[in-house]
Amino acid sequence: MMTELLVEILISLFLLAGVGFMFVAALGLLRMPDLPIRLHATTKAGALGGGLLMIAVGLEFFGDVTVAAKAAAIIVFLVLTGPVAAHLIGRAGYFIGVPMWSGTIKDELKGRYDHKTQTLMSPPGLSKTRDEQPKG
Amino acid sequence: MRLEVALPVIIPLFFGALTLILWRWRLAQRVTTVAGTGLMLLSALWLLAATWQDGILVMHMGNWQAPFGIVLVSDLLGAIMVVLAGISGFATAVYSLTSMSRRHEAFGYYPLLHLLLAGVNGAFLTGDIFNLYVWFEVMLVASFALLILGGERAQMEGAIKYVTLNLVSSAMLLSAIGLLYGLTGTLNMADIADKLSYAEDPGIITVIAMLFLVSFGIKAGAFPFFFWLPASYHTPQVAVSALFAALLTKVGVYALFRVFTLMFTQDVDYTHEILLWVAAATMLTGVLGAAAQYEFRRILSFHIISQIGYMIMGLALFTPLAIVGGVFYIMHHIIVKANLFLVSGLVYRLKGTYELKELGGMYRSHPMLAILFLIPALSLAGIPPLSGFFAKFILIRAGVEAEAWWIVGVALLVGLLTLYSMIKIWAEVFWKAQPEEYADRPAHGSAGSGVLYLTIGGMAALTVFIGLGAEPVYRIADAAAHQLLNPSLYIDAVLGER
Amino acid sequence: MLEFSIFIAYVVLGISLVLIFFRLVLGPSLPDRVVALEMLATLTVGFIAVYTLSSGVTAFLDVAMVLALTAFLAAVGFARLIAKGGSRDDD
Amino acid sequence: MIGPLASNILLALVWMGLTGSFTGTNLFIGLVLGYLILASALRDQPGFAAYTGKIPKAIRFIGFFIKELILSNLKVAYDVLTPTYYMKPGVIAFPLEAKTDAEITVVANLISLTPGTLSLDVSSDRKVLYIHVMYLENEEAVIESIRYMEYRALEVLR
Amino acid sequence: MLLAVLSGFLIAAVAPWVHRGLGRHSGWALAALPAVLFIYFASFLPALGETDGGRIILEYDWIPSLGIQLTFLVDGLSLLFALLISGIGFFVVAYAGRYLEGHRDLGRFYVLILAFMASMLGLVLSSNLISLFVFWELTSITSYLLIGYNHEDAKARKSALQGLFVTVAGGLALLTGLIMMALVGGSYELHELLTSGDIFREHDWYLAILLLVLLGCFTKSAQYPFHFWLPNAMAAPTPVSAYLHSATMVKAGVYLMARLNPSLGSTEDWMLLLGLFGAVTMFVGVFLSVRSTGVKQVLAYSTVMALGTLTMLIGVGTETAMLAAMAFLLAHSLYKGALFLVAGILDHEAGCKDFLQTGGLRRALPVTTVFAGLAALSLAGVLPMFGFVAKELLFEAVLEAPALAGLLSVFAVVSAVMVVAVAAIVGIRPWYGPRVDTPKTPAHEAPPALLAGPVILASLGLLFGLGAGLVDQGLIAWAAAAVYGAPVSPYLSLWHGFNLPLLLSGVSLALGLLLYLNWERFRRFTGFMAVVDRYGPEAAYEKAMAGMVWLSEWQTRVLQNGYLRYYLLTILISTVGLVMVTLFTRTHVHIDLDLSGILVHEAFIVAVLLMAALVSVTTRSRLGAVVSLGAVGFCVALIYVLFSAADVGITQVLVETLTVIMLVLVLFRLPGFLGLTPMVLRIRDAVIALAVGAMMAVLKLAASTTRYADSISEYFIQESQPSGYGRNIVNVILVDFRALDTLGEIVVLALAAVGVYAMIKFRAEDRK
Amino acid sequence: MNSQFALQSLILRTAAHFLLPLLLIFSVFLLLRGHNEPGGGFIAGLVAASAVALYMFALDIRSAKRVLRFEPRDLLGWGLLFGVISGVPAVFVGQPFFTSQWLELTLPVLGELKVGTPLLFDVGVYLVVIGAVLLILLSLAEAED
Amino acid sequence: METLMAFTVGGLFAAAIYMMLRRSIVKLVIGLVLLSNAANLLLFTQAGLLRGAPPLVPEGAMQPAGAVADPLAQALILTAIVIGFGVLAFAVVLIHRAYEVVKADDMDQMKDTDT
Ligand code: NA
Ligand code: NA
Repeated sequence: MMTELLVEILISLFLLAGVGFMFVAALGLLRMPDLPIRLHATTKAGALGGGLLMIAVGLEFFGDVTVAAKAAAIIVFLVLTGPVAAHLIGRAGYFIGVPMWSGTIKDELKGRYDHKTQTLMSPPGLSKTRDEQPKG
Repeated sequence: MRLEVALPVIIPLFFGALTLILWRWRLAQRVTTVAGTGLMLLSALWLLAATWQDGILVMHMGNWQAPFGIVLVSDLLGAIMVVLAGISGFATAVYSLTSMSRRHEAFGYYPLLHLLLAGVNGAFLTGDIFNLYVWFEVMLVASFALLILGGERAQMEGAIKYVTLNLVSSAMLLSAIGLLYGLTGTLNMADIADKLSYAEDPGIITVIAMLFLVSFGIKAGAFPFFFWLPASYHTPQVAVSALFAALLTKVGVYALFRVFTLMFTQDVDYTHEILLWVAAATMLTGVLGAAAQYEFRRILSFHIISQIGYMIMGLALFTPLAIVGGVFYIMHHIIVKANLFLVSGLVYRLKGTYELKELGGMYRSHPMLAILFLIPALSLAGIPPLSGFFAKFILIRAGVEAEAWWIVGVALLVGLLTLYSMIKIWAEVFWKAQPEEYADRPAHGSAGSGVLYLTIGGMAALTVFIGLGAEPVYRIADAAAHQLLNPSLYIDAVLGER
Repeated sequence: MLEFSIFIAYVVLGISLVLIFFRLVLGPSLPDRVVALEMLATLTVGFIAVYTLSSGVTAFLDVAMVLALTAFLAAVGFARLIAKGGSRDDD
Repeated sequence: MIGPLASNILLALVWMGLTGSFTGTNLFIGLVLGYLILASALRDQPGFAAYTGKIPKAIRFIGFFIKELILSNLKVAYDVLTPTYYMKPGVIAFPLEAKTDAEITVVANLISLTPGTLSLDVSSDRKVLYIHVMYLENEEAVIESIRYMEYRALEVLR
Repeated sequence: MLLAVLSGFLIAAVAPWVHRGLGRHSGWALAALPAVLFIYFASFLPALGETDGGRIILEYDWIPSLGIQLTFLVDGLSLLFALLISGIGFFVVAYAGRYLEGHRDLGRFYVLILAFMASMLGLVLSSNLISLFVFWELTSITSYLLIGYNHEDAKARKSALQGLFVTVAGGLALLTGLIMMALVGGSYELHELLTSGDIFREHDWYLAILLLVLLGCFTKSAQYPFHFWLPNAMAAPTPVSAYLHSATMVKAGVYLMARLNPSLGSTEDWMLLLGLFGAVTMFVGVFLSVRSTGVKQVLAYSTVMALGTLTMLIGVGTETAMLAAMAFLLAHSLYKGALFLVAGILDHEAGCKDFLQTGGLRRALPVTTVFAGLAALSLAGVLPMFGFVAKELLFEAVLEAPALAGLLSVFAVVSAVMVVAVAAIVGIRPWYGPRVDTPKTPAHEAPPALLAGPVILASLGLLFGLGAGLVDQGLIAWAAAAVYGAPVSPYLSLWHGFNLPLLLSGVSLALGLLLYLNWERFRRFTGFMAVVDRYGPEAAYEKAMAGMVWLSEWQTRVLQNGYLRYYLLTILISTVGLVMVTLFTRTHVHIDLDLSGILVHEAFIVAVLLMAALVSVTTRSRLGAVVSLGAVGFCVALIYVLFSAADVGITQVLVETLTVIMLVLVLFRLPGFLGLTPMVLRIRDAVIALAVGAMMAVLKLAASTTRYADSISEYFIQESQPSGYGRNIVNVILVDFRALDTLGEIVVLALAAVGVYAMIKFRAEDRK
Repeated sequence: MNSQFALQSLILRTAAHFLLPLLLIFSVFLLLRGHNEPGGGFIAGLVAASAVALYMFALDIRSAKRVLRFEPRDLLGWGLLFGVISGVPAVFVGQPFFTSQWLELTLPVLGELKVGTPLLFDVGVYLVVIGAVLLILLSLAEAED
Repeated sequence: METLMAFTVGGLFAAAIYMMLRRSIVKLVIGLVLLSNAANLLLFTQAGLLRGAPPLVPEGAMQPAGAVADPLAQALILTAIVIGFGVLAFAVVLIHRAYEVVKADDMDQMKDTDT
């Protein structure tokens, strides 16, 4: 009885935390001032929110390995695909010159894309220094 | 278990798959196509014979009892339609042997042909309303693809209209099926009919019947839903045009016959009155549309519409004789219209154009072709003793018996105007001298015309036969109508005696 | 307890849905909308999770699984479109 | 790394066959058992040792990663939920330690998943990762923390 | 009998080969067929004599289920016609072989003329109304092809169409009339219907039947106001004119009226309609004939006159009238056949087509002159020709007519006057007087093949006149009896003593000659007719045809206008109209707006779904619209999931993603949205769209309140595992219970893919 | 190295190398268990097609085609053939078309297994879906190249 | 819920129809997508709505424990979705090709074939 309640509370916590992060992601998506910052919000909070919710599901069906495996798989899939999508979208924003927020303090990527060949140059200073750095 | 019920569907499906696999081997595709359509025709004849002998035949697909599984049902109307599909399919296949361009052959003409036939036969034989929708879609998408084969501008323009309006029709059909399923909880048409016959307060059924009317009306090319047809039917290769003209709209007509004899007979005074108005308007607008045209295939396309009107007239009058007339009309029209398109194709092949104003002198140069045009053309116009005369005669007699004077008047007037159009073609293409300025238009060659003549001649012979030998044809149509007007025969055959 | 949490979760997800929708409408750029679509997919996963909890039926997790694995393909498609310069005349 | 993993899976399958139960639970048990067997019985074999040694490292890394994830998520959440923006975003070029495609991708994705940083793209010469950073008050510190993350990740991968 | 009727078709089918084989003798060879037929039909005479004008019926099966049989009825009327058809046919075929010698289409001509003859025989011999109609229409078609024989001439084509259109239009009315007759009389068989006249006359449908049948007969027999096609039909070669417009086709209408007289006649309606139309036609015909100058026109209009006369006589309906009609029919066939053939000789030998270009040909064509004169005398009704006998009877009949006697008599006399003038024009003008330069100078008299017809037909006119009794007891009387419906006492003779008809004959002869002498003046005096022509029946026909084409073009412009959205609008408005009217008039469903039981997140999802749909519709960014569609798709997927459809949800998600990818791949090349439509139209479209949406919503709600039976899906739920060995019921349905659906569905997918592939590869090929 | 079509992204390319087998194994999983759990030939086919589509975007068309090994067009034909043929065996035992025929196999490792024509049918569906979707996508992609 | 779904279906139909009535061929595609969704949803909701009861038989059982959602309707929608997808693919490419041939995104320039 007591454990049941505890489990229920635990699940509720994960559940609410999960939707909370989802909400943060959604709100961030709406509120944040430019594309990359919105991507920040959705990539992380989305993955975390989804993960927490899946943990809640796993707990609810504790002992059912199939469910656990599914929940784990979902987390893995989210974690695998989210950043790739974010990378593609963020990059796409650069391609078409989506303006950055006025508070942005630095942009080392600006002007490094060659649109025709779709190549991206490294900054002139950095590529040299890299070889000198120790590996490890 | 009656194998023959499913064969007309299974055979073209099989050959469709086979020709897809044989994509790279043109010769193999051609051989299998003629073999496949020939086999299909044979299976269709077998089915008709069996249905004639043993009454309505049913195959419970997957051995699941009706109304749970899907049934294929062959009543006489269905069997007749399948035979007609077999004839037009086979004729088209043979005609295609010499007329189809390599470009078409290389991009799936043969698989498309088989699968189109599979869709058509499926629609004719299925006893399940949702399955009917599926076959309709098979047929439609196959026709979409056949329509654009060639990639010309006119084809694209026509296809957009064809596709859009037919998709609207499909969406309506799907919605109507959804509503009907919600009401009756079943999809088997016999079961639906059975349940509706006990239904209290069937008013809502009539409303849903209207959706079916519109949906099938679009597919049949009835007024005021026919616009896609004249926009597109004259654009593909002529063998394709012929097949479309012969079969596709008739599937819509068939569906109207099926649902408005089997399921929607609660409020006949209302529904069939509407059908009658639709029939009249369809006849008139179709035939008038043709009178303004000066392009061979466009004239023919508009006439499809007006002829659809006659078929619907038969259904709408809803007397035994009228239904016979409708069925007879379908039989006659499929043969005749396919043949006219094939003739137009041969004319094109010889003269390089479909424009009446640029054509001429063919009575002099190709007297055989002239006769082979005149037979179906006069038949279409209802000149005795060709098939079209008896079709019209039965309908008019039915109209007179029902004292539906105005529709009789319309039917007669439309017959006259049909003659006008056919005579126009005759006078312009065959009688008139070849206009000098178009005399040097490059012909598309006459090599292999023998096969084409053979096809056209065979179809013309059928037309003459349906006329001169109208007795057996009439008797089949009569028996088909008897089954249609006694839905309990169908219901009992599908669901068993209850 | 859990039921109430689920109720709250549904409400929060519902509100989140609306927020995402606003970004989708507001844009202003195509990538912004695509982010919103991505987020919508993730949110759908969230919905399914909560729904699994509330219904006790685990079969719906399969939907979430497929969604999590394939939804980003839409973003890939859009990204490619943009990379090929397909959206400059848009938005 | 593939060989030992395959062995592990094979062991799990054999376990399932032996027990005659093909449920997910049993597979999981089989996998754990297989791992334990491999880790103890073949600990001297170089290939297997690396494999069995990786697992604890990976688990540790995941723990570390989850901690990072949660902590910095809270930071973003705070910024999102409060009316004023505290962030100072910018894009930096991060010289990559990772060499192979797989390493670069994993690193880039991990960077994306940890809040405050988002991998935008890799230069065509694969030497530089462009990262969008939300709190770029101290660029050195940011680069340092990213490098630490990269180090931990490569440790598991190599 | 069947063979006799159909032999024409059979021989027609091989005629081109006969022609090719026999060359210039083909005419005589093929003429053997009508000759044989003539003998065959003549052989019925004794049999008919034995039954004293009774009838012989021969029946062959055709379409018994429909009551359509090949039943042949041989009595005086049909035999008279059959003999005329085959007899004159003999001369015409022989004549044509010579007249059209060397013509490239002579072979086809034989086909048509023989087929025509067979159709005509079938028409007059058929007892079954429908087979009669079949042959009736066949004569229309074959005559169409014959009139348009010189088909490269636009005028010939036009005339042919005119003839066809008018006669077929009438034919359709006739068909309806015949069907109604059959329904009233309970049979399609004439020999059964002819005895049941009272049933028809008392039936409600009588007038309708009468009008429909007469419409058919009047058009075919060129009664006013449908007479105009006949002179135009002179575009045909002369043998055709001789045959069609003397003995056969145009008389089909007369035949049918005569045939149906026992059933439909003897009523006031009948008498008035036939009497008046006949009289007017008679007058108009002869009037126009006198006014014409073209050789064939003059003859053609005089045929119109003769047809009017016959109609009038059948309308009068007395015993005398019937006798007169039959006599006149025979007389007319003989002299008109002869005259047309003479006209052909004029054309063939001298190149004359117009009486104004003729004169003084008697030396060049002496034999022709004699027999043309003989035929003209019969036409004028001069003693002792058979035409005189007929005319006397005609006067007698109209004078004794039970109704309208005075009016008809006046018409008859005035017409007779003008006929005399016509006869003079034909019989005198070309032959006598000063020699006029003709396009061709005749080198010699016409050859025997051409002369045979005129000589024998004209001679027969004289022979029958001198020995009126030759035909009196037999054929004419039997024919008249068949028409009258009772035995007729024959009293044909050349001399009936001095009486009123004779007086009228004399007067008309004198006045007619006077008219001939003032021919030029008469034509000038009646020049106003040109104005009348502009508003006459022919002009009306032309206007109607033009109007039909105009209407057709207008309709196409309006309906088939090329704008997809108007097509859609038409369809949708019709649908909404049909559904809503039906809903409100045929049902009494109440729609109940129950908003309870909605969970809050579901409301959110639905709201976003609808808003996303709205955005996809209103956004100016096409890619924004695609993204919104994606959102719609996810929301729909969520609805599926929330209401327990896992497989559907997965499918929806996958399909949505692939759709977006596909759209993205394609939209790449398409332009952005354009704001092409003005606001007003957008509002209109929005209203229509909302109406459709509302219709679907209302339908759904209305249908939700009713459920007639439980769903069959319970069966699937129960049987999925036990019989289908699967726990995912949806999948078991898909691959087992309803595998056929799924098979169709993958076929659709395969087809779509092939279509896409073809479209794209075509373009690739085109680019190369 | 890359065709014009693909996205030039190292991250995506690498991810695709990893995701492709994942998606494919997932698709086979969905296919095989579809009779008992959500899944089935259609869904599985879509997932497999997505996998190849991903490859197409990430690498290039040629690699995507190499993954597939067969022409998508041939997959259509064979898939349809499977679909049709799976309905035929019933006829030989005197049952209507598409009556499912089941075979109970006892395999050494997997134990008792019910194999039936519905599975063959589902495989047909699977092949057709893969073939159709990829025929469409690859043609579209090639058209751009 | 039935009422709400009725509005949803109606709204989707309205949106679809509005889009199909536009001159731009691109909008036509969007209309088609919406139309197919609308029809599917109608079919789905018409069979009755049940939460949290997928038509699955639990492992080891012969029948589901309680009431489950209508599996037939779901199978039908699956079929309809797939068909809709195929048709849509065709339509999209068709419109693409039409645009290439006509060189305009305007249906009004595609009316030469009719008359
Ligand atoms: Na299905
Ligand atoms: Na399916």
